[in-house]
Amino acid sequence: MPTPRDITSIIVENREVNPKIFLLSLNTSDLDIWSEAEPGQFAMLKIADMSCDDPLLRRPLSIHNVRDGKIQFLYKVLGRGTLLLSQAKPGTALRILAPLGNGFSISNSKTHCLVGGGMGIAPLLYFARKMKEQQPSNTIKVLLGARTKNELIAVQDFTEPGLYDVKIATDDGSEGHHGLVTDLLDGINASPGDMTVYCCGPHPMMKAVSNICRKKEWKCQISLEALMACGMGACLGCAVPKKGIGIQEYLHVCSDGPVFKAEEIW
Amino acid sequence: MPTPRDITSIIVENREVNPKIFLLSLNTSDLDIWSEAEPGQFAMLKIADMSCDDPLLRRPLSIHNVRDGKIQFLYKVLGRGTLLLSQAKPGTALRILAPLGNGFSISNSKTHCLVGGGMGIAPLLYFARKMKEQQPSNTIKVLLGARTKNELIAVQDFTEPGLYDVKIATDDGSEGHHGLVTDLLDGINASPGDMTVYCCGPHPMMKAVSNICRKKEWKCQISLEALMACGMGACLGCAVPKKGIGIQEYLHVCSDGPVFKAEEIW
Amino acid sequence: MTGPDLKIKIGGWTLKNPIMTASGTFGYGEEFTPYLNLEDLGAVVVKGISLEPRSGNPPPRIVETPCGMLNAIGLENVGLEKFISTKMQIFRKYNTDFVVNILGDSVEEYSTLAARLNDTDIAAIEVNISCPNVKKGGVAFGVDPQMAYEVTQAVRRRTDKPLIIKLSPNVTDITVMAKAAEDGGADAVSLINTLLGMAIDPATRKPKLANIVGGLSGPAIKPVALRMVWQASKRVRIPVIGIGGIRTTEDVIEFMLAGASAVQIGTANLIDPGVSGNIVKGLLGYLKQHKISSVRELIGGLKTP
Amino acid sequence: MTGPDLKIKIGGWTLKNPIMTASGTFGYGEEFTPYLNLEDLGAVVVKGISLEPRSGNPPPRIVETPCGMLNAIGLENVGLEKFISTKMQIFRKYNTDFVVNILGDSVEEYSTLAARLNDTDIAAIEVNISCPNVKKGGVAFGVDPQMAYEVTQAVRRRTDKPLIIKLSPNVTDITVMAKAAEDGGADAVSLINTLLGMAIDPATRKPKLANIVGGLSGPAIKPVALRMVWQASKRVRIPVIGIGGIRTTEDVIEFMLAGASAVQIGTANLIDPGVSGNIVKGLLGYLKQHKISSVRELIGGLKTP
Ligand SMILES: Cc1cc2nc3c(=O)[nH]c(=O)nc-3n(C[C@H](O)[C@H](O)[C@H](O)COP(=O)(O)OP(=O)(O)OC[C@H]3O[C@@H](n4cnc5c(N)ncnc54)[C@H](O)[C@@H]3O)c2cc1C
Ligand SMILES: Cc1cc2nc3c(=O)[nH]c(=O)nc-3n(C[C@H](O)[C@H](O)[C@H](O)COP(=O)(O)OP(=O)(O)OC[C@H]3O[C@@H](n4cnc5c(N)ncnc54)[C@H](O)[C@@H]3O)c2cc1C
Ligand SMILES: Cc1cc2nc3c(=O)[nH]c(=O)nc-3n(C[C@H](O)[C@H](O)[C@H](O)COP(=O)(O)O)c2cc1C
Ligand SMILES: Cc1cc2nc3c(=O)[nH]c(=O)nc-3n(C[C@H](O)[C@H](O)[C@H](O)COP(=O)(O)O)c2cc1C
Ligand code: FES
Ligand code: FES
Repeated sequence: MPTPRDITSIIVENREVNPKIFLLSLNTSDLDIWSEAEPGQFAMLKIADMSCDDPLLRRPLSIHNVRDGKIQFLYKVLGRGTLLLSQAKPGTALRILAPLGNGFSISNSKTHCLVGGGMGIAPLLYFARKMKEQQPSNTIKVLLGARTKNELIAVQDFTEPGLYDVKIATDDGSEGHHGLVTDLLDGINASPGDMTVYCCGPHPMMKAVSNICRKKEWKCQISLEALMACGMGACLGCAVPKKGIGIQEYLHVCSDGPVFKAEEIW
Repeated sequence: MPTPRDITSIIVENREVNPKIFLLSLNTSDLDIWSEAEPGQFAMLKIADMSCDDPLLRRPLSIHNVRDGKIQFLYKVLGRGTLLLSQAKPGTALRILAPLGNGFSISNSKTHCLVGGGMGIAPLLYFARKMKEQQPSNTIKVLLGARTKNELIAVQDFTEPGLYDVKIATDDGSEGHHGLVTDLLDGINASPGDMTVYCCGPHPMMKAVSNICRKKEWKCQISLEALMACGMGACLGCAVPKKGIGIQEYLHVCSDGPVFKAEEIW
Repeated sequence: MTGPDLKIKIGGWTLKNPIMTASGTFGYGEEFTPYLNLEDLGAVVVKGISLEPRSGNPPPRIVETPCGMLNAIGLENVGLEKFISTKMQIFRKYNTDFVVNILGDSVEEYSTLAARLNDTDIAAIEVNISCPNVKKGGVAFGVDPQMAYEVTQAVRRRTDKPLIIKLSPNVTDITVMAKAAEDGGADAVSLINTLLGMAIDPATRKPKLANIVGGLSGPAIKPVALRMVWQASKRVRIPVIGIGGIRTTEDVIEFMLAGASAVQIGTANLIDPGVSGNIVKGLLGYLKQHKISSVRELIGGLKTP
Repeated sequence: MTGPDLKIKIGGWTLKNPIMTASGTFGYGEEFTPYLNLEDLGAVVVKGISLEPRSGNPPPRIVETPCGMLNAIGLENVGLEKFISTKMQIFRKYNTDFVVNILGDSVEEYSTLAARLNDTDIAAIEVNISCPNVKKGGVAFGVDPQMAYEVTQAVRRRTDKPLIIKLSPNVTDITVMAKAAEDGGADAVSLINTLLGMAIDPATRKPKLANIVGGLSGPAIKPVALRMVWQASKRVRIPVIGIGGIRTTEDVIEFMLAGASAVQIGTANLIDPGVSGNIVKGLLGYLKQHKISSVRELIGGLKTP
């Protein structure tokens, strides 16, 4: 795993690709960090300048892609931090601490299924690309879900012909299967050991995916979120309850994750 | 005096005219405020959007000019508030509370002498213009001082031919008289009652000017600064010691001033 | 169709809505008439008044701090008699409830102020007990439960106006202070007053306030205020008025969920003079949107495990 | 030519410079090695350690507030023995002074921790007394001078390491607590720990922290911290270590002028992991620029009228 660094990067593009969803492209002289970064790892970004106390903390964003010498993030405007980020113009400098955490690890299954829901699709693109690069013969299924068509992100990147086997679901049926992305997963047949599922999305969706996997005896990796202050294991703020009996113990999303084996949590 | 209002104005231009000194031009649909504003009055500006808490308070700036349907401020980058303001691009909205305070009042003297030092020159331009408009036959002398040429502001506006009798002093002699602006004032001969001095600049300079005026029995108005929270008489934060004997009493720069008769203070 | 009910009761006093302004941040009210309609507010609390006029502290009196400000105004005010003869006349022009905030150096001063104000037509009296008790060695009334109890009781004896005791946050246990005020006969407690703080200019090596220390207010203190309101409201039965860093409708809802029956807006008025009026509208909008028939349903509505 | 002298003494312990990191915000030190050289720092204070491992509070444990953050980590730590057998081995790799912050539920626990740590090669012990005394009904040691005195004395008896007592700001009079620590035999007091605060989500009506209340830290609390450091340093003769909202060299100078002999940097590490190292450089630059030969000249250098 590459050692994280705290660098300054310049915004090259910051474009609204779907309503309230922005694609942020950054230039950096320190591209090593990014080429070494594992898919599923993340960065902590300081939106405004370091001397600004509002907002105070950096914000975590997953690495969405590394392309043409640029790093890309895909983010949704939720609160003040992402709102300010969305207003930043090309040329603006950002402070970035990256790459952080433990990403997805490619298992030795025959078939790999990437399941993304909503903004959870963001980290999967880079993972799909890296897997294709490293193990071109793998079968990569991609299941993408969102509430509605407008919230489906990065679809055209996945549906580039010949790369992945992509299926889509929307809650309102505005694109693809009318229903949950878990319906699509449930429909897949693969024997235990042949299949690994990699999942990122809303908490209930990941829980449902991990239940399906347990039932079907598939391996399952999930990428969790938590409120974070440091992103680097120093504050212990990003706790997530660990599966177990007896005294409740916690894992830390930033340093033990954000990608976990489903059975560590549920 | 016009009733102050709290309006939103759009930056039309925000240009560095001298090192660290910016000329800010704003557009507003509510120009009435400005056309009624008295020279020497000021505005409280919220640099960033209202929901930003850093910096928290608005900043006071004197009205520098009202020209071509735009209001202008001339400000120096000192701390965080003015730094952020200097980075704001045309199109940015500012919240402005104005016009506030009591400005200069044109006395009935024959000769009027405007004495400005450093950023204290800013409010004098609008005053000179208004006086010329309202009492075209008045003799208006203008004495401008700064530490060095680079810090002399708005000189070309004053030196437009035929308007005012302008003299300049710099501490380092890089422009005009090599010395203090008070030297120039001291050199003027006018009998008591014939002359009123209007002064804005650093505290020691205003004190020196007011001493000269007392000696020569000239009327003297000074424009003071103070740290301000509200700018409208609500917090009592902008106190300035009042001249007097016995218990120390205070005047308030925002509501009793910023322009005072020198004898109220010293 | 009738809209949501915004009314709140404090003792026998009914406020048209729970939004008040905080003492010392709203002048005597009239300064704000260009920016809002005073009659829209639940109440206007005016600058603290003492028996004799006070000229206040030398400047600098204020300084900005991260997400907050320090003030050391020094309780500058025109004094009781001038207040009654001039400022109070202005109130009469508005159909708004005015609350007078009082301060003194001794129990007797507080009593005298209360007695005199009892004969006026103000809506309520708020007692600022964050003042030093000159007779008891200068320790503030607001940090000693016994002194707080005594001053409350003394004021209570001299007035039948609704009585609000304004608590200082500079104490180990705010609930003890709230209880002392309740036991002394207060109709409500308001909290928090400012946290004691300090700022230094490293260039001059001097304090940034002439008074050295001052009171911290603004968004920075909101978490502390919210915690104290929550603690105090669980301890006393009288209404709690929440104060500290409020500048949005959401902030008001948070304070009410924590247990406040009403709130006061302070520093935010200095930055955005129309804010208190906007919050009244915002609160009404919120209740409508969430189909809440009375604002009182919010009080203490925090869901804890 | 020799540069300015940055050394500071606490008891018999000489620190290479006055910049330490604050407990709980710097992990066990090693997490920060990509961003700074641990050996540049005056000392590293590690996360609070208890006798037995603690798993801490359920999430959410942190929330951002205006210019600050609340945390309710719940003192999660690996426990004394695992700490000694694993984390402490890592320290040995660095030529840096490590300070261990300890916490307990009773005077006995604190004593045991101190006794055991006395046999290790750490530089000093910092006692976090903002913990509830289980035997005395759960009131925190840090808000009762008698309890603070007792725990200090008990720890003092079991260690000859430099002993720092870390004070809670949630008290009426910080000077009384500082004095209690001094009387109990502390070599220094460090302050402030976090201010107790709270945050509410108006949408869900729930507290934003699972623990309901948490500790406020960051720039928001700096004015309160500075005031308490100033007050405490005038009251006690032992060194005061300033903590609270520090994130620049200027902040350090302000705390030292107020009376701090050293400082700890907390929340700022979480935002800018290299900041503590940069401040050491900044302080050196400041002293050079102002031709100050020793950093000790800054201590208590505030010019008051
Ligand atoms: C490891 C990791 C990777 C992430 N990757 C992405 C990504 O690629 N794209 C993307 O759009 N978002 C991502 N997020 C979520 C993103 O960090 C939050 O949306 C963002 O921090 C919100 O900041 P804000 O200031 O806009 O909102 P705030 O004002 O801080 O909060 C607004 C709302 O968002 C919630 N929120 C805040 N921070 C988080 C968080 N860390 N996780 C979950 N909810 C949060 C708050 O509770 C609140 O309800 C990621 C989070 C983590 C932990
Ligand atoms: C009525 C009035 C009119 C003014 N008109 C102008 C003007 O036309 N052009 C202009 O450049 N400046 C003017 N000023 C000064 C201007 O308000 C300050 O320079 C500005 O507020 C500094 O803000 P900041 O955030 O950049 O600095 P801060 O970080 O707030 O402070 C930086 C330094 O400036 C000092 N300072 C801050 N505010 C003031 C203040 N109000 N008065 C004096 N010193 C201050 C601080 O003490 C500090 O030393 C005026 C001030 C007043 C009171
Ligand atoms: C400039 C200023 C002056 C104040 N004067 C008084 C006062 O006279 N009496 C009083 O009880 N509180 C006074 N306060 C405290 C406020 O009423 C309020 O309790 C405090 O500021 C916290 O609220 P806020 O964070 O909304 O400002 C003053 C506050 C400020 C900022
Ligand atoms: C996430 C976090 C964890 C903390 N854990 C501890 C701790 O274990 N022991 C302790 O004494 N103080 C702890 N503190 C308090 C800090 O050491 C420091 O006293 C406080 O945060 C104020 O400083 P700051 O404003 O620079 O952060 C913690 C603070 C934070 C933010
Ligand atoms: S965010 Fe600080 S430990 Fe994970
Ligand atoms: S700045 Fe508030 S009264 Fe003058």
